[in-house]
Amino acid sequence: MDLTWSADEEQFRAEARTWLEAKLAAWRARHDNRILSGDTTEGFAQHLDWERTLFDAGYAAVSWPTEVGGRGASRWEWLIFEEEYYRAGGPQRVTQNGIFLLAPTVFEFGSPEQQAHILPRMASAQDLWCQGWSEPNAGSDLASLSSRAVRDDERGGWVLNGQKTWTTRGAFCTHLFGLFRTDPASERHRGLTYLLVPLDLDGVTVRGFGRLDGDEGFAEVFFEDAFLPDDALPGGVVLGGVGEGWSVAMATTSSERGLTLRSPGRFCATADRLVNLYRERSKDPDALDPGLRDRVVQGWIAAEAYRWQTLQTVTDDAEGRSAGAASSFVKLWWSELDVALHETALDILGAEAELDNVWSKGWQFALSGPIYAGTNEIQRNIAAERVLGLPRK
Amino acid sequence: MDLTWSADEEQFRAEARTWLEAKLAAWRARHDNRILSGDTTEGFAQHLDWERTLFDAGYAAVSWPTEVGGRGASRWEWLIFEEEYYRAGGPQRVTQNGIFLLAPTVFEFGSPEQQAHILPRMASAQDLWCQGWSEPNAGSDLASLSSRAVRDDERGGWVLNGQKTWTTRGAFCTHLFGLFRTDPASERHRGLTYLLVPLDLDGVTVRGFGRLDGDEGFAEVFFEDAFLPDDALPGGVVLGGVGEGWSVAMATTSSERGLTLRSPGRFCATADRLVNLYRERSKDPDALDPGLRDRVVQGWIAAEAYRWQTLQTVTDDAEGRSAGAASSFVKLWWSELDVALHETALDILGAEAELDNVWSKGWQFALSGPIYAGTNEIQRNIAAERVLGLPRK
Amino acid sequence: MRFAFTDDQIAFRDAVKDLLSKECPPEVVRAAWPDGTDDHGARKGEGARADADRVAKVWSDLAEMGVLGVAVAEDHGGLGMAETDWVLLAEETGYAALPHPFVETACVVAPLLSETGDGDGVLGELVDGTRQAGAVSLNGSLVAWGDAVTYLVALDRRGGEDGWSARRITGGVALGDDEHHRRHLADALDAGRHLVQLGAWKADATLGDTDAARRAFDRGALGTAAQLVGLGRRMLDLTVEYAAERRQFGVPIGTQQAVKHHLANVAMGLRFAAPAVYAAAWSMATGSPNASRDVSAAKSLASDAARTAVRNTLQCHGAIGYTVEYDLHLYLKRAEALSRAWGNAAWHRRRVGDALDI
Amino acid sequence: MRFAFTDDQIAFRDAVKDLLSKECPPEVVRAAWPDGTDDHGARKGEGARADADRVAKVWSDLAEMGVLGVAVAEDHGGLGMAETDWVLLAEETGYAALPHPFVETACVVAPLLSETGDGDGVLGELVDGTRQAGAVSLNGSLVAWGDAVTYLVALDRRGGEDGWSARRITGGVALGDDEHHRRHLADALDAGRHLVQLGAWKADATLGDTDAARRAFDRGALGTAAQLVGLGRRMLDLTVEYAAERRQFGVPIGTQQAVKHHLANVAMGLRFAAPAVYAAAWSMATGSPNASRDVSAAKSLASDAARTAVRNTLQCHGAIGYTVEYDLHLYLKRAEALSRAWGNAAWHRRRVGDALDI
Repeated sequence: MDLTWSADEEQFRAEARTWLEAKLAAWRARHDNRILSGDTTEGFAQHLDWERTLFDAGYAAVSWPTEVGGRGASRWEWLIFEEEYYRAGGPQRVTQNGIFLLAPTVFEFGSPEQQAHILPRMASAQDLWCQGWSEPNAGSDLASLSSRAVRDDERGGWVLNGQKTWTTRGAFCTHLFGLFRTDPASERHRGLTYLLVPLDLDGVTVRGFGRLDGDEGFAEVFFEDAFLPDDALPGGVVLGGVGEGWSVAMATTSSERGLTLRSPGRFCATADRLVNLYRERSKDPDALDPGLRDRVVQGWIAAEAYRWQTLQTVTDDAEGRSAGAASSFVKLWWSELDVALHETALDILGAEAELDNVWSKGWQFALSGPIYAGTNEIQRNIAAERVLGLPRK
Repeated sequence: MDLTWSADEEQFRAEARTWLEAKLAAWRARHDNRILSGDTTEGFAQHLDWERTLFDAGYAAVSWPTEVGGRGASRWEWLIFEEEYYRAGGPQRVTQNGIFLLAPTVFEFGSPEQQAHILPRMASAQDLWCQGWSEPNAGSDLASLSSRAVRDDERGGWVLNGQKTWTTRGAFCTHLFGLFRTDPASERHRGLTYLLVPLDLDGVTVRGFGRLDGDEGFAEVFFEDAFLPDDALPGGVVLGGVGEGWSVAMATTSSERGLTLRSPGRFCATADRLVNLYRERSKDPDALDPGLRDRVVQGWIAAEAYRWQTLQTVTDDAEGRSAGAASSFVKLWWSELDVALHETALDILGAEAELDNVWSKGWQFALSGPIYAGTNEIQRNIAAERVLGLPRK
Repeated sequence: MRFAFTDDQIAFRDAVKDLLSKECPPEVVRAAWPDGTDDHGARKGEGARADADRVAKVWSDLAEMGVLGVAVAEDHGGLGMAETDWVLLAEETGYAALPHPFVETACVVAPLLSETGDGDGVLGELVDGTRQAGAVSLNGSLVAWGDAVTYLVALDRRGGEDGWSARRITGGVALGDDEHHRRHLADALDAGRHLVQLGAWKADATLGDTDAARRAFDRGALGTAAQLVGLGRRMLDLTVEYAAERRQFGVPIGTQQAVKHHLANVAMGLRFAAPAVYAAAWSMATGSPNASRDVSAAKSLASDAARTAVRNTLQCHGAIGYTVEYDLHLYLKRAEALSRAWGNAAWHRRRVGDALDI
Repeated sequence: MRFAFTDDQIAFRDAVKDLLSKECPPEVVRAAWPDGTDDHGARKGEGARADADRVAKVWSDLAEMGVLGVAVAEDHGGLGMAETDWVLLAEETGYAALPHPFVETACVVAPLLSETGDGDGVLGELVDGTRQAGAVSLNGSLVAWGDAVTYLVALDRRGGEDGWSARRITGGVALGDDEHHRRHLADALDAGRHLVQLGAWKADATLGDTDAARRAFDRGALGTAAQLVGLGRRMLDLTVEYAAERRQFGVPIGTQQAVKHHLANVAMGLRFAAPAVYAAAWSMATGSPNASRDVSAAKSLASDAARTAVRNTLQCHGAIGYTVEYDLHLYLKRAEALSRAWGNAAWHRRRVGDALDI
């Protein structure tokens, strides 16, 4: 066991810290220090500017090979970068659904031509990808989806019909990756294909709608006889083979549920800010409930536990001891931790908690954690059945 | 709305308070101020002495008619008596399974002859009744029980075979009431009969065994060709008709789950003692976690809420607005409240919590609350399905 | 001993319930949300909108029914009723998420003025619905429906229960005095509450004695507790209905044990908070020495029950509940806001602890 | 960066695990419970008993394997190993509910004496298993296995982290001095811990400096945290097995979502407590300035995870878990006792709060 960082890693951290501090300040200044939510029209443009700043320095996707727009960083350096990113107060990544959900699948299932085209344009935020999983009648029960793609050999492509919904940032993206039923006779998780779809096709309509906090974070995407030509993207629009959609998607889904989307850096930074908030407010102890200190410390410890657990997981992974279905525990932990950290902050803020601020907005965002990427109820089922071995039926 | 007690009720309360204080002190003195658990051999005898003291004053079953050993008190007076009983530190009633579970069924389904025989002997603790519901393979799933009673017309009675278990205080009782399968072809809740069984029959073996706290609070009762003559009790040994056992039993079970077994007095008294414990210990504030005060108050408020809810329920009941399946909420509330009150006390006690004392013993006892009389998981199902109307399947 | 409302009280409740279900459905609550984007660029209440006139109509309908003067003495033009008479009405205004300062106007300020002589001569307008009142408490500075209220009271406590004061806010950069602060709605969780942030203010006189001030605060906390119970019931009703209909994995989600248990917990919290709220109303109505303690117990139970409802009903809805197009958020945000208004659960538990002398 | 144990550490753990699974099965844990009835008339550990000799044998087997001297310097006859070497062994002693003062002897007192010179000349006996040591901490007075230990240390803190002291308890009505107090077991939740209540005592000398005392306490808290993780895993294993077998309503109870979720919560708590425990071991082993903070974080997580395990595994068992004939109670009571020993979760969180300067 060695829980220290090497000199090179410390060097990497110092560079990232210096860079982030300078570039974040410059970015904010460019926008008159008035940064809007990345899930609004004006805010999205501000965030694209930030994404391109990250890309120019090779920080958009640190762990990718340099050839496709990354920096070739190790898993450990990725963790370090994330720690520094959130410590510096870096914003939510508006490109994250591409970089953290689609890209791992492209690395695993994409042809060299697909990889060469898709990844650099994704890292540089030229192409902006949203996820087309959920449908009005297929939320937690993903296998029940019904959007369909019919093969048109004559024209050389697919005819898409159906509807996707709860598509995060769909109104601002250029491309969608998602599952479509290509075998009309199939049921459940068979006969699906993973397709890559430019959103500017004729017959595709995107309608943004408000998330809980009013930000236009969601979209409905309607497909009405939209024709998707095979050459819409170099290397083709099918990822991983026709009819193979479910297993290809599950690889992405397990990325979503696993480590990549939610590095401990984000929660440790939130916990540190919570500690600071408490320290500030406890100068007037009468105003604070005495039980709050315990809750603050509890949150800080839980974030720290998440960090230790991640270091263990990354080590295990590097040494070939895979965590497998255990990623369900990870999703449960961070999503409930995030709610607890924000709820504690709101209780510290008292009446002020009602006003929009980083904590109240963050609380609303945190409430989505136990819902998306497989509800926590489903995660508990998975954990009990696949890890503990309890009987399914 | 009128939340005051009448002058008569206040008078009733004052008399009960004076009587309890004097008689409890006398009882303890008679046993050298060393009262053991009622679930041990020696302790049970002490508690019988107390039960008879109660009976002599008409306090054993205050709400029963005087003819069968009660005092004809109103439901309100019963609540008042219970408040005073627990406030005075009266012990758990070793006769409670008879008085609170069997007796309501006897009142509802028993013949006049059965009532005249069973009730006075129960009130006076001459006959001591235990409940024969659970079997090794029928705990939460009561309808799956398999103990059987075969009719023997020639001898005029029933031949019992099978096994009951987790029978509270079975090792100290004289009689058992329980469900037996009288139609061998029947399944689930059909073909059962509610029988009244003296435990001194040939072929009946009672083996006491230790509860979590080591007290011999449980028994297994084995029936091996035990012959139960029809005239074992005046008025017969069947309560409510052959084959009617399930519906008769459900009446008792809903008593168990409802108001009668767990009057708010017990929890309000525990909450008051918790407040006193905190007041005492907080004289050395360094030793106490500052969050404990909030938990103490939370417990006190929850007990108070239980009291208000009970007053509302008794009023509704008196005015013909039945609570029905809502008794599931009651069981959930008091059982989880009881655990919380005791857990808070243990946290106040710190290292001392490990030693046997009223709180640590009470905590172990409280842990049974979410399990018995229908686990809290089953109660939540019932509440969701029967009260909220959520679909069963 | 009788823990139940009278037939008259129930009938009044039913009348208000009927009115609100007709005149204050979700689209009216939604219509009270400000149009356009907020300072963050978000369109918070987006969705179908009702005619804004309907928002005003609910209030005048309530006035017509006498509801706004329920706690005002008859010689001041009110119904002269007690807390036990209006607590169920407050619950219904919560169930409907009524977008008006009902608690502040009808439960707090109007009876306070009725009791202390109405020196400013506004009581008639409060009762007939042409004027709305606001109240800030516990050193707070957020005025709900601050763009509409034109009579504002501060209820504060300094140094224990004997230190209560009620003051009319008039000067400084208070409401209405300063164009910049006036009608500028703060960006907030529940935009339907029309929060206005109060700047430095001054008061010209104290209304009544410490006891009157304490009771005014307690009525505010009681009314809010009742609204929270109503809001919790609304969220529960919405969710039970949804869970019975929404199918996933071939069955209604309401057949899943996890969903059943989440909603049973919501129902349990509400079932035990409600009697405590009613008992507190009775304590207030009868001038019980435990009235403040009982109100605080009620508010803490109601706040906790509402928060359980917020968390569990959102979770049972899943993604659809997490949108502003669906109605749940209207009630959820109101509940979250009110759970902290007039003292949060922990504040009220500390007050109960003081009363218990620990 | 490498967050994993070495092959040697895993192999040592596996050897101890094997030994304990053979030599310390439930019947041996049960055999350590006192016979007969207690002062309340209860027979707490009732059930099948193993030969009492087997209880003693486990300890000497551990000594033979070198486990008792794991943290003692090699020139004192030990293995000279660090916290990262023994933390997994402690976890296994928890999994087995070993009825001996392993943490006190091997993790606390032996390394303390090894470090401070063994002035009393008892280290050899501690390492070879012929003598057991006890420790009381934080002004406590309950000595676990107090009928057997013959060397007792008090670890107390006065006024912050610099105020730690380690003292050998020798005089007064301490252990062994007074026939009445000696070997009189207190009636307690976990009778298998053989608690003895210490009366007024005196100490003849201080062992080492404040830093050595603090580290001794931290090792006690760390070893106990590891045992709690082991105990939690044992309760979980027992319950998963039971839930897969026990049938009610025609299906194994483990198919019920409520049971799945209860046990998923137990597993989650343990999965996140364990790495924190291992990281704290590393902090101790490397003399990190955050060692005490990390130990306290670990102990609070382990205490909470164990309590969740206690509650949820009992609930999933139902009535059978609520009997002394079934094995669950052996682990459940040990876990409940250890969750408060060496500082409960709240105590340790206060210590972390101090370290965070809030």
